[in-house]
Amino acid sequence: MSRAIYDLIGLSAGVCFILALKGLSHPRTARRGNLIGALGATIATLVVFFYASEGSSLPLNNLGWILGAMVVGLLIGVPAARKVQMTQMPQLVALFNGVGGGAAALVAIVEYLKLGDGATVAEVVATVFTVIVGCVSFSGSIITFMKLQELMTTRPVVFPGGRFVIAGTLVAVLASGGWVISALGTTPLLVLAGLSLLFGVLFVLPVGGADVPIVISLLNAFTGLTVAASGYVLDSTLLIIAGTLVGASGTILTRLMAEAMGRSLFGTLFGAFTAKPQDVAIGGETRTVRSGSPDDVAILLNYARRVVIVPGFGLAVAQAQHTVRELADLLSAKGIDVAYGIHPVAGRMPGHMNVLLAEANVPYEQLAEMDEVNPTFPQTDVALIIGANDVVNPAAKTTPGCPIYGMPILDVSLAGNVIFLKRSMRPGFAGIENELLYDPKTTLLFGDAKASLTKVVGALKSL
Amino acid sequence: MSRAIYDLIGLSAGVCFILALKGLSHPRTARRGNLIGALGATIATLVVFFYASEGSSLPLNNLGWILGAMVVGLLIGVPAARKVQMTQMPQLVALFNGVGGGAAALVAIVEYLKLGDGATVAEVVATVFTVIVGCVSFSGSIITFMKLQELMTTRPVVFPGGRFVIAGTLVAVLASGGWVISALGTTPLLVLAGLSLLFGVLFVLPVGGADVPIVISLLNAFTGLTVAASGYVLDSTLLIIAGTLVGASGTILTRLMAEAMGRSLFGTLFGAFTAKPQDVAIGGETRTVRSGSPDDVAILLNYARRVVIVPGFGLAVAQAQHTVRELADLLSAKGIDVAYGIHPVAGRMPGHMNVLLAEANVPYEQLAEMDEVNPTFPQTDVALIIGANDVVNPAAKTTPGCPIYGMPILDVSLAGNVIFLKRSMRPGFAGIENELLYDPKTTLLFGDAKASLTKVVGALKSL
Amino acid sequence: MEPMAIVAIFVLAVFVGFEVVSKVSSTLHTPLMSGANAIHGVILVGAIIVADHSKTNLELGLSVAAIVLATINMVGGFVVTDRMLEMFKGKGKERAKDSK
Amino acid sequence: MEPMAIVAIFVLAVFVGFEVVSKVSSTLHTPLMSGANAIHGVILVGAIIVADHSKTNLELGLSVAAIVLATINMVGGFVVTDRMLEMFKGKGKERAKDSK
Ligand SMILES: NC(=O)c1ccc[n+]([C@@H]2O[C@H](COP(=O)([O-])OP(=O)(O)OC[C@H]3O[C@@H](n4cnc5c(N)ncnc54)[C@H](OP(=O)(O)O)[C@@H]3O)[C@@H](O)[C@H]2O)c1
Ligand SMILES: NC(=O)c1ccc[n+]([C@@H]2O[C@H](COP(=O)([O-])OP(=O)(O)OC[C@H]3O[C@@H](n4cnc5c(N)ncnc54)[C@H](OP(=O)(O)O)[C@@H]3O)[C@@H](O)[C@H]2O)c1
Repeated sequence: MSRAIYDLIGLSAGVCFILALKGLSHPRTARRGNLIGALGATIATLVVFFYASEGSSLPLNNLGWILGAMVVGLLIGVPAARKVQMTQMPQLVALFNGVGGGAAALVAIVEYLKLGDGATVAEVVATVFTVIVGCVSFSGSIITFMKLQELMTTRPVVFPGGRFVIAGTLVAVLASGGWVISALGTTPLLVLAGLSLLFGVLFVLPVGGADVPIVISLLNAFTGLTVAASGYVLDSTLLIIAGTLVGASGTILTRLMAEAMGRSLFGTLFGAFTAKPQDVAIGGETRTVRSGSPDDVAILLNYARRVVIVPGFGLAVAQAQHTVRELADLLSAKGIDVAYGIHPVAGRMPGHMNVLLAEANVPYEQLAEMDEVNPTFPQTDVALIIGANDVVNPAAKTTPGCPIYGMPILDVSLAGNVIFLKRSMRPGFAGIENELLYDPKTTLLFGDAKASLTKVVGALKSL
Repeated sequence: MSRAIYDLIGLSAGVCFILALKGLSHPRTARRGNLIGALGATIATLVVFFYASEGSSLPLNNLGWILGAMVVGLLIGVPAARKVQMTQMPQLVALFNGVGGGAAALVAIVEYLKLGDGATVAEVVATVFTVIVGCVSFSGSIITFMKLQELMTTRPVVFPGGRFVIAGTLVAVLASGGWVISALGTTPLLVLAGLSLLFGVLFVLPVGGADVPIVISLLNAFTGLTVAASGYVLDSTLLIIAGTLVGASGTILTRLMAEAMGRSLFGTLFGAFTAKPQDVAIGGETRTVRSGSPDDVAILLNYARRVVIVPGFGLAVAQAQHTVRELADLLSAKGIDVAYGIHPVAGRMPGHMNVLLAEANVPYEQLAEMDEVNPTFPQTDVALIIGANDVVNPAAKTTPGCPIYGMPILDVSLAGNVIFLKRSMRPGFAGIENELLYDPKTTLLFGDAKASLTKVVGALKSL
Repeated sequence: MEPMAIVAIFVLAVFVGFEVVSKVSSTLHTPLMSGANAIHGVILVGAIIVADHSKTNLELGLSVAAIVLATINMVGGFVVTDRMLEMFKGKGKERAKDSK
Repeated sequence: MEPMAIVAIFVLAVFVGFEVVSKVSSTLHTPLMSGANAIHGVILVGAIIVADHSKTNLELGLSVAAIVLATINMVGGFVVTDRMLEMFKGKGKERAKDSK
């Protein structure tokens, strides 16, 4: 295949990627967009097998190894993507992003090993950039994965003097980058890779749970940039375009996500350098709460004129979406006005609640976004909070310095009655107490959300 | 200046153009966007004077001629742009577009004269493309200018067999293009240019008045593409980027404009090939109309609860925007609900009415777009139509084949009373009768819009 | 420049052009058209280049004509666009708020 | 390819990337991130190229590892994105109408 044809096919794959991102930005075309992206990736992958680059010939060298490695990748990636539960998708995305960053770093390392004296400074710099950012993306993503999978604490990990350690590591990374550029060699490269991996870990550790998705998105954009840099070294227009697209759109997306969560991007990014250990009192709580029975809840609901259901992560854990719909239908049938108040970051990924409730065929008109539903709480008789916590926690307004401070919340406390369905007094994702649980107008119904809801539905029917 | 720096500066000018288009797409940033575009153009123009291209040296050859020509251009362009009246801007834009196309064609012709045997086929093809499209854009824009300036009829000019003549000319253009490519020479080039100019004229003649802005926008996109092609021949990344940007955004804009006017782009474009002479009966009308005095109009308005003012081209001609505002304020003060119904193509350019009423500081909340205002006409007591005609002409719904058929209109006939302020029974821009003038619920107040409005205001005050 | 690079630049610029204006409100159609029109006046750069390279009087004459026309297109275009947009001045902020 | 062309391609691709996603609704943040994530799995192409060029066992070993990781990234990414979006199925039309 001639270079021109190879390049044109590569460009058409790049166009597929543009159309994919475009499609993914609109609900109606999102799925098609993803398929177009997959098509582009398939085209791009197939075409390399038919083009003999300079100093090489067809079939590719090490073809067996290449195909074998791809099969291994398929056998790992596809089942993982297929079997994962809805609630665990965010960490899977983090993991996939990490391995992508790792792959880019490895490609750069191999390229580096082969760079002779003929290499231009720009090429060496691009290689070093890829190694650093790829490694940071790899180790950072692993940490985010562990946080989301709750293999480690989701709270910010900060230790005294931590920010000096982080800043010091960054300086060391940059210094060894300079070393690699000035003195080509394997040892400096290994040092660089090691330091970069360390920096990735230190960079993500101080990030609080709620900021994790933002960091995943940022690392995703980083990985895109490394792919673009690899494209420069490997002289591949496709990689340059694809990588830059992901880098640019990822940056915007990171900003949008930070806005939706009411976080400052700057604070999230440089939190690592400024974070100080915080004392948030947890445990040792002796105040009393009012817990109720399913019958109490059913009565409250039965005499309401307007009920707002606030779903959260616990709804997803309990897989109670169908039961909640049953309850809502029952209430509607009694002439009660029912709406779902959807917080943009309820659950563990943006859109989590929408996806979940869509699965149960909840009528779209009943889903109200935060800005729509907040003004209606004063006219609401009951706010029924199912497995949500952080998204209704008034600490976001009242406690400067707490991890969710500044995030807009659903103002359920303005409703006549507040009902929480949760299993215990344990805090939510951000790991902070919720004062609202102790509010006199709050009723708690302990237990798994699905079981509790089923009981409430039963009680309502027998009223 | 080294080539790299020259190119980088050129690229930054290209970025300015992108930011300019981006800015121009939003009301708040539009003016700044235009200034950024002007900045980019200034940078791009200055930098050529400091870069000696291959086989040339600084200062540029013919520098005196170059600067002199630029001064002449400035002396023509700036005063024209400064002095033109608001109502004549569309034709000025058409003219500017035309001269741009002409410039591109001339550049291509000069390049062509210099192309030796070393020229690649792609270069020759690009040159021929630029000559053709540049000439079409030039002569086509001149015709649109004449139509808008009413130097010639605004109605479609069609003659029997016209479409065969047009199709024949197009074939001849393409054939002589092939001739130029196969046999480099001046004669074929002149033939090509002449035929292209002719084709531009024939292409635009059959376009009906209402479609003229769409055609200007299309020719604008064409000129952009010729600039991109010139950039290819002249090896200028800046021209490629700038030209392609204008070509692409112009194409989208053309489609958006066509949509806003309810026209099919295809019909507009290929109308030339399919248009048949139409018989639309004009004149010889003997039906009676009901014309009223300013007092009659004032009384109708005084007892209305809701009045919708529909401004049109005549309001711009009469410069009655301040008077209409006075009237509206007077009515509002009497507790009457007043809104302006703005048709997207009222006037002679999109946004014409918004611009005009903004000048008179009409409160923005009172301006209602067509989709908003149409459902309210049944609850409207008086529709006051000031110098508008086509945009309220029911023929757009009832008379298939008439020039505005299919265009969405303001449904003023659903209002309780319809008042027309116009000078005569003459039709509007599209040149077709308006049945609504003969409707029993219509009152006509003849005279210049400003004079009539002043009288109505006086009458209202003395009621 | 390599043909492949040119094709890539062309394709990307098409996407940028499409995306950048695809949400414009109808009020701004005319200023946007007029601004885009001014931008293609940058053919002036091309006209200056061919004038620099001109060897014969014919070439020079045509180039000079091209410079005059291109300057009119460019300068006149930006000035007229600015005049149109001047009308929106003061109303700008309200409109922006409203269109969000 | 010429450095200048690369810079131009880079700059234009940045604009395309910015523009294309700038209006996305928060519901789609995660699928979009996941889809973009799958797209950078195209580093697989780079991994295959370096595997082809590998001369030493070290190089080959690293390349093979890169291929495995890149394949996981790419294939897994598209599959998981599709699964997320599957949930929107059926609701798609209403949502689209509503978001207009
Ligand atoms: N949406 C995103 O993009 C995203 C991504 C990452 C992180 N986050 C963060 O995640 C949090 C989301 O807030 P949220 O209010 O939805 O969730 P949350 O604050 O994590 O609270 C979830 C609550 O559900 C309860 N729960 C868990 N399993 C349950 C079950 N089976 N039945 C009943 N209740 C159960 C838990 O209490 P018990 O243990 O007592 O039952 C917990 O209080 C925010 O901090 C947000 O920033 C969001
Ligand atoms: N907006 C655009 O982008 C654009 C561009 C080009 C063409 N067009 C076309 O222009 C037309 C616009 O519709 P329109 O309803 O606004 O205008 P119109 O159909 O052209 O009607 C204008 C009316 O104003 C009256 N008029 C003129 N001068 C007047 C004055 N001094 N005082 C009072 N009345 C006066 C005329 O009647 P008398 O002569 O009897 O007074 C005429 O009937 C459409 O066909 C549209 O497609 C629009």
